Amino acid sequence: MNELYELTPYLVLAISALASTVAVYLAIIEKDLIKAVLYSAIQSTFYALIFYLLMVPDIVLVYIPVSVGLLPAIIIVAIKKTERYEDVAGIPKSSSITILSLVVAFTFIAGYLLVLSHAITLDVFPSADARVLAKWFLNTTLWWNKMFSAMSPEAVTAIVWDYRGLDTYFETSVMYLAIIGALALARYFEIPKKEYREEVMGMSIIGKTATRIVVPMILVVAISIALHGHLTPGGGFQGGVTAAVTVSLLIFIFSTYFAIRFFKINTAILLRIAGLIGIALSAVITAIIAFSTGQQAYIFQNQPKVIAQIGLPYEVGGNLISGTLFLFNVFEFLAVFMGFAILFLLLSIPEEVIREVIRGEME
Amino acid sequence: MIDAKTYLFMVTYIAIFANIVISLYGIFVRPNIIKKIIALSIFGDCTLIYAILIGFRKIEPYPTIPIMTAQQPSQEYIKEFVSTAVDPLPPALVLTGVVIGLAVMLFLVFLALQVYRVFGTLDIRKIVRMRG
Amino acid sequence: MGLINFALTIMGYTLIGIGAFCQVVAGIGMNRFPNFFVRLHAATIAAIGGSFTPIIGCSLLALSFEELGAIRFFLAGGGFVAAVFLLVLAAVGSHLLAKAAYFSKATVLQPKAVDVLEEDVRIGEVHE
Amino acid sequence: MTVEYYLTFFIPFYLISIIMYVIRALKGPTIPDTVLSIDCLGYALATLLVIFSVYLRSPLIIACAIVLTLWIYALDVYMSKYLEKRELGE
Repeated sequence: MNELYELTPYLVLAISALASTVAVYLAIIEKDLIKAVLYSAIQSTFYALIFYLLMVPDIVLVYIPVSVGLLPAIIIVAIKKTERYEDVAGIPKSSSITILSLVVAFTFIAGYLLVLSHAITLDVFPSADARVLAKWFLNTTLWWNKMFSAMSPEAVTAIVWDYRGLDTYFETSVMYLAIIGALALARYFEIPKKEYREEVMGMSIIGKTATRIVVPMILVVAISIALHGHLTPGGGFQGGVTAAVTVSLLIFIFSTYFAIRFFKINTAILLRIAGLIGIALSAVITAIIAFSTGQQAYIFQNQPKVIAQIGLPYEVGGNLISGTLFLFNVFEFLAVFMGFAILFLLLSIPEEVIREVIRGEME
Repeated sequence: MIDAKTYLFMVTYIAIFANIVISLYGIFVRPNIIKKIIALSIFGDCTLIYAILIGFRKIEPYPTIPIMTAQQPSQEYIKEFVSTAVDPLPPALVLTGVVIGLAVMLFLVFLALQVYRVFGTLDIRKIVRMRG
Repeated sequence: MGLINFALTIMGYTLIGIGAFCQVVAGIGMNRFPNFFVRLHAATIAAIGGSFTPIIGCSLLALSFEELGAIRFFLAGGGFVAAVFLLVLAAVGSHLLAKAAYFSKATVLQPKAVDVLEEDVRIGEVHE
Repeated sequence: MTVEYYLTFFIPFYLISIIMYVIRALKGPTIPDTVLSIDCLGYALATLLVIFSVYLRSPLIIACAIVLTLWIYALDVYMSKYLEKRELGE
């Protein structure tokens, strides 16, 4: 029998899941879209707590900026540019009863499947044992034998950029394509040329002063998350989305015309391309070294392998840098940060400018 | 066989399944495009949580994160680490999934804005009627 | 256990207890107060008394937690950074929200005793 | 086990207050009420994250609390920008 106080994390897990269900239900049946966004933000904070208690801090670090910060911001901008209320004229009044009956039915199915899985495997669902693959990854992530190891104490970053590096490369290119799609939709729009004036534009003086103090601190936190990605929870993705908050704060608190002093769209695209080229180069850097010295190598090779003896140094001056993982984190930080900077700058273009452009295209 | 911890864990599992059902209702029935995007993001989050739930382990008193705190670990440390850490493979898959999901959502929002500029409404029923 | 560790532990638990009390008080206030501008008062208690204090307390507790080894300083430092961010940003966020809510008339002002800001706006001393 | 034992006395209070904030956020008659409750909810959750990182003896997961406080502030900024009448870029 467990002691009662050992149940606390599991209890918090169950309570936050139930609270998130209430928030999701209200977010779906709410007619006011702004309130729906806020309810989904409540759901996101509870999901962050669930991820935290499932002991995956890497996911929490990337999930909080994305789902609590960036996604509500973008949907709020979209609602401000379009309409606020949903038209529910045709939907039957009994929709909440429909949802409840659906939920009850499918929940019974889920519970039945869970019990079935217990009965088949003769084991309870959160098993005490890990899979063989997981044990292999955990065993070799920082090991005395460099042939099979990534030489990084963080297993998640090791999997993302070493063991399964090619997957991550193609997933990064999917993200690149999505941003290219957004750029193509906004191809003729330009930020109007206006001077930033302190007293007319932006929010109150208190907000501006506090943001001036806080933005460098946020950048420092983001860069430290990115550069320590091979030692502590974090990495390029997490640092990039954390740094993207600075762009959104500059745009919302000061103005677009203040933000483009630091981030012009073309500069951001150039830096983003530099980051992507850096990722590609880091993927083949061992191959380049090997071919120039007449040896063999793999793509996405980090440490020396059996038939490919070239590898990057895993520590410099006693500090662990884990070979290519460090380079990947730096370049991924640049690519993600600048990608979201581009999207925010595009979203902040005034609607009149865009409408004039579209009217010109139609005629 | 089923103790209090497993029971509470099953409550979590079933509550998140309820979230999936509700968000699917939102995607299919609600007419507004922005509401559909919100429901889609909730649905994505729920599936990600399922991926993480698979990798969880029930260890006394509690499992640890898949990150070593020692820079030069000994054999005993590695053995203990492997026996207590959660599965690191689902986080690695979910990590890229979250960021790509955000980029795709952004693209959808840009599409919705373009639809509003051209058609003047976000109601999917009116847009379908306007065709032709 | 040394004397300093003992003192740090006691201080940590005390601050966490104060934080728990303030959170419950703020939660009750958040539900019982009549309108948005009065609820701002509960929000300040929740931010400073209920969050800043216990995070500092956890940092002190972590400093005295010798089982963790040298990595406990990481925990304490992270806690202090989070506390500093919270101290600066909670107040500024409430200010921005309150100002926007007042001038956009997105919230109701009833019941009210006196509204000095409205008179200042009418005279012309404050403008938005 | 002493740290777990003592911290368990404090965690229920935070849970109760979180549930009260959620009630106000879901009930809140106007939008600023909801945003203010989400603020308090976020700060209480950040505190809970710090407490759990001591409770679970995993010091490395403290960075999540820092990021959470930053982004709750960002949500404030977005909503107040929405409530203001001016254009987004200005």
